[in-house]
Amino acid sequence: MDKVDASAHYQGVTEDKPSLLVVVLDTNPFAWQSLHSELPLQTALSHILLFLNAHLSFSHANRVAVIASHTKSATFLYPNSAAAAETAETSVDLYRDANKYRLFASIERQVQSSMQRLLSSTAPESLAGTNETTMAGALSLALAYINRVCNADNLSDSGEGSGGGARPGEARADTASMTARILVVSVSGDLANQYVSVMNSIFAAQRQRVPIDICKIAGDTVFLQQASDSTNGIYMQLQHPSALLQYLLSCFMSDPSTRHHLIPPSQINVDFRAACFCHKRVVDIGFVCSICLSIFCSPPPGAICTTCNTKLDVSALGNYGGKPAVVLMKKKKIKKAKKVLNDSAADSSTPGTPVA
Amino acid sequence: MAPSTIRGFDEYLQSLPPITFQRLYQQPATALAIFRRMLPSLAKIFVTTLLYNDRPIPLAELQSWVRTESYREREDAFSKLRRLHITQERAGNVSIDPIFKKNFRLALTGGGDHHSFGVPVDASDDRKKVSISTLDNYAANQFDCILHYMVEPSGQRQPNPGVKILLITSGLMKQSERGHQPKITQAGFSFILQEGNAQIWALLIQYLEMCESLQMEKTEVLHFLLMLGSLELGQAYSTATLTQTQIKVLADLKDYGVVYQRKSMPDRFYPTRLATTLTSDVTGLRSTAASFTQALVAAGPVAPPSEAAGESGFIIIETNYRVYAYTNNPLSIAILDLFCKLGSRFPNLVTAKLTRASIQRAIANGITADQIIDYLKVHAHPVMRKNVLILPPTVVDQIRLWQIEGERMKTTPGFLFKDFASEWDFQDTARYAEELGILAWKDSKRRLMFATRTEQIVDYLKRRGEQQAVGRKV
Amino acid sequence: MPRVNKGVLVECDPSIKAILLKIDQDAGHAYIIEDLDESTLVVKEQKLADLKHQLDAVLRKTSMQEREEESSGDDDGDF
Amino acid sequence: MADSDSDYIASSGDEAPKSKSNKTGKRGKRAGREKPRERWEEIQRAWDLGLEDDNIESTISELLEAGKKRRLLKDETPLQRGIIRHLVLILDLSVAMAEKDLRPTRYLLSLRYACDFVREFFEQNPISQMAVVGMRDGIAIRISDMGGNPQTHVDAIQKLRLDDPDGSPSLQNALEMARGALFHTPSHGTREVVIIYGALWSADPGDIHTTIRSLVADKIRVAVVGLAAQVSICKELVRITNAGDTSSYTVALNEVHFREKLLEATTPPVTRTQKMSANGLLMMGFPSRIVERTASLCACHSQMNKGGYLCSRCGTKVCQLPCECPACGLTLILSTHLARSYHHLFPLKNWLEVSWTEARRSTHCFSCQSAFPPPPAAALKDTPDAERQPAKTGSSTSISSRYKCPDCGMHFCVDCDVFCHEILYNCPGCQSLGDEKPARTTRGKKRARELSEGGAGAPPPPPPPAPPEPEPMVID
Repeated sequence: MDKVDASAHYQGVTEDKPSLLVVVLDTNPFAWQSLHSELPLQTALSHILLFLNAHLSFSHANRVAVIASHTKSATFLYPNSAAAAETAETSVDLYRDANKYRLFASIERQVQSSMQRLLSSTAPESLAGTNETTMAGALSLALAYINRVCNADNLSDSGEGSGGGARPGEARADTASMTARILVVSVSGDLANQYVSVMNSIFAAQRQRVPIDICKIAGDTVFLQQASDSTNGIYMQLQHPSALLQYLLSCFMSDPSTRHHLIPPSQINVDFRAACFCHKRVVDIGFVCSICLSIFCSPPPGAICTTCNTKLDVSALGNYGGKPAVVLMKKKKIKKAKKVLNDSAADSSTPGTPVA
Repeated sequence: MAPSTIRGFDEYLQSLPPITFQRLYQQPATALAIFRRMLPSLAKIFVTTLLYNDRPIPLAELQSWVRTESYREREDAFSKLRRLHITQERAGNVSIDPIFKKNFRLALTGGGDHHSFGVPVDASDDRKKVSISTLDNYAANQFDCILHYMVEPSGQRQPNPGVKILLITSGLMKQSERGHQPKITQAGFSFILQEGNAQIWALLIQYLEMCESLQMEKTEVLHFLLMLGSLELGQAYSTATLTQTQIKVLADLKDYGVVYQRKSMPDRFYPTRLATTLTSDVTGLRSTAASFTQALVAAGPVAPPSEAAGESGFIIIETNYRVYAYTNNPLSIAILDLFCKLGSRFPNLVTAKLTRASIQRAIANGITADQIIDYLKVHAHPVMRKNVLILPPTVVDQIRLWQIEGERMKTTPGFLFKDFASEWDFQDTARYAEELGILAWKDSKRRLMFATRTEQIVDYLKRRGEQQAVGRKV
Repeated sequence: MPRVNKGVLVECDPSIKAILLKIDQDAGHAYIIEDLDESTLVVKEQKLADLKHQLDAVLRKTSMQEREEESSGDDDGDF
Repeated sequence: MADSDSDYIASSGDEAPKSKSNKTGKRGKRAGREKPRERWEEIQRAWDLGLEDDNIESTISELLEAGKKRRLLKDETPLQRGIIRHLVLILDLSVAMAEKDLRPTRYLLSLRYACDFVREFFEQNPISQMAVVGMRDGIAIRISDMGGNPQTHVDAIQKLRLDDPDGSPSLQNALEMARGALFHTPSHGTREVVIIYGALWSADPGDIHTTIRSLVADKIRVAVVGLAAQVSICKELVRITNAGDTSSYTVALNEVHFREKLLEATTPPVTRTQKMSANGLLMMGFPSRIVERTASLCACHSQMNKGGYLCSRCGTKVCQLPCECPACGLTLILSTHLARSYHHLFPLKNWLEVSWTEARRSTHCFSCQSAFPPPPAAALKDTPDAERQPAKTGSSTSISSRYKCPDCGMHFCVDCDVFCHEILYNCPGCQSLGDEKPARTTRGKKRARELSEGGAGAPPPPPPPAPPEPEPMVID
């Protein structure tokens, strides 16, 4: 006899969306070698695997992926079709193990075996002198995978509208509304060579509302900091690399939907410097082409933009450090009265402003 | 009404004595399943944080992680953890129950010798391979049979007596007179339109209740049910590690279509999709239904044609409330009859109409408008699915309006607090209840308030009382 | 310490509340625990279903005419 | 329909070439530019699309894929684009917008798309500025002032939702106001006006042709999206201000087309002549964000706050970016703002269709790991079947559902293709394989790489930037 009673019909269902976690593991052998005494790669990997298991145990529908960002290539460690085939053959005896959740066990096996293959395929001579990691590639892979798993639904409303939401014939309803995040476990330093592609990945993540969390074990990169800052991710520089697991479980555990309940770990200063296009140098003052916005650390030779081939008018610069004769005109005219005020305010505040 | 049955399991668990929890947490699989299914996400984060901390952490510190706006979620998380006996609090410090901690760690890392994730059997020696589609068909058949029986008790396909008894004890059906076939109750009507997984849980909870009267050990049954959720579809599992009770349960679950067992191979069983998704969360349930339907479609040629067609979507609704259902499945027709006015029937088509009277009759039977809309949406014909809005918006709105029309009151079960000692006493308690989001109504003049739960308020009053006592002494 | 009573909070229009009060009175105050304000009351939990039933019966009696009209006009354009 | 299948299979071969010519792939577009086709000629009918195929499902999925691809096959040559843009968006708020031919109404739909436009505009043109102007009751209304913060524009547009459209529009008044707003903008940027025009008339106080002439004199380009029918004065306006090109005047056919045409204007326009805008080299600072323990005043708004950005040159604290340092006049900008537009500089090459013969190399999409359909047995041998395939590539969908990056040679699925070209702007393959495979060689990138490779020794390291001016501030 619920006919006269309205209450049962309006119970709000609070549900958390399932979430996808993509771990990008920087596997640069040099960096790990230098960390060996504190945190060997194997230990770190097992910590990360445990972290993945914890993520999976949050919800039945949660999913994970692991991508290795190696010195010269980025590959999927999980899901990895080759590793899956390989472990399927050899796993008959492991079948008897009833003491581990099947999903955990299979992920662990696949990650371990593809990791082995990756490391053994790396010839020592090919590493000579490289101290970088293909972070841009790994992030691109991660984002493409996230896009796939979280369905094109999100794509259509953030993009140009791919013409109607649901597409028949594509039965991916089970993962339609997933949230996703990327965790980068980073050990190596500068990425200035990949500036543009890393930046492109960051903006793609931003548009897809995918936070990029950075777990920095060693090294320092400006751009990963910017990545976590502009995607609302968490940036954390580990004080004690050996306690990786504890950091992972307590700081990086929250999925995007839970995150807005939590106070993020204290935000540090963010370095917003950019890399110049000409010498891949990280700069804080640069010269920018007004046609294409390429950044140069010094006016390009012959005053021709190397990116867009435009003859640039360097005269506007006058002497270095002069005011660009742009915007200024207008401001002076309109805000003359205000400017005086502003200037005096600036004057008074400058002494009190601490220099970072 | 999916949430209500899930809460059913929730409440059921919380009604268990602490000692039962101690025994439940002995099994890593159970610890994992309870963690996954029962806890709000914030509570899960607290657990993972504490999991590898050997020393207790001050409660205040944990609380300070949460934004002040999310006060309600925080309190909810903590109270859930306390009620499930996962955390212990001593002198303002929180730690995880050692048994839970040990076994949850084991679940994550693997190892130990508990066999709680099921012992797989290599089924390659089996003469006939049991494919996933076989399992899906089996599950669908069994479950359909139960639903069918509820709608049409005198039909040809009769479920096992055990199921019939369960349906009657659970109040889904009613034995009207002796010798007559039992009849479906209002609870049964609303049960039929529920999500598949919610239905299974509703049945299983009834089953658990019944176990007690059958002298079966409750924890063992629970262990077994929760273990089923962690098994893999299409994999055979051995019955060797099961206890006597659990083997008995296995036999019963076969009738519900939750597990599949071949007569020739009594030493092994196969979980069906109904089992493997038991411990999914709410969102998982939806997907289960979807993938279940898909599986049935995919298995089309194997399954009886009428059912395969019946599940894939057969209903067309026009903006003039006419309903055309391309089905000859009596169950589907019977369900349609719950909220439509049936018109004529053709060999493969039933015409019907949604009317104010038919909808209100359904609502009087305990079916909600949302259930009707969900059902129509899930079973919409592929032609309807091409539209951006699957159902015509006018029809959806009208169904809702018809529901609202009859609603004359809103009820909230809970507790009335009265006779507060002082104005301050009342205001303070009311404020606390409001922060928790459990205050339904208050009247400051008469110092009356109505809250949906008492535990936290009683706790709060006690704590406040103690503080005041201490303050007075000082 | 305040006193706690288990019950069900009922929110409805004043007109419906009047009917509920009448039902309660006729039954010798078997339903209502506390009359809160003009649109809310607290009733006994176990009696709620019964109360709803009674209310529906009353409502059906009062709106009989309209229902009949509807059911006769309803069949017009059927198939 | 199902019954007639067999009748049509025989004839489907004859119709194939015809349907192919109807598809507007890359070639179709180019052809269209030379000889514009009328709108009604482009309507696709079901019977043109080869739906008679026995397998309808595959045809449908192919069509879907084609739709996705069509949006992708755009020009990939890097063009000089004036990326610092100044744009005025003019909204028609006249009574003509109350029409309900676009649902829910022209007015509400336009406001919604205007918000989308603002967001997309700043996404694509991060350091540009725009203003919004409305036309109502015969006058022009200032809705939001020239500025670089998308949120202020969106908020201002959202506020309009509460009002009703009323009165007549005045094209001249609105254009004059736009001209006024653009008058002071610096010369290195573009000056543009985008008009959403629902009415078929304009109530002007004077001669609109004088206004149009002065727009030309001020180098302002106008684009118009009409909602009702073509209006002569709009066409004239667009033609004159765009050097004879009327392609930026369109009349929306339906909601989707409206949105499409409006958002087209967010792509930076091609600079037509070198002279049109002066190319400058700007000095910019990329300040870092700091968090302070105690609050201090910022130089830009004189407000107390605990965080902010320090000017890279003089260390003045400002609270918002982008801005101009109040002390030394250096343009301060977040490097992330600049970087947002770099995908225009290094556009990703279009990916190629993969024939069945080549498809055998891959079983999974390189980036998302989803499985590809296995090659059919017939294609495994080099049969005539396999040779026929390249002909099919003109239709822009790949027969094997694989797409290949021409540089790294990896295979991708169509979803990743769309994602990489529309959102990511990276090729996961090229990025992941590092130096082992040749990196992609768009013109700019090649040059940049040559430079950087040769740059190790060749050009001398640049002189360090001059020390900051001692005290650039003079209060006059």
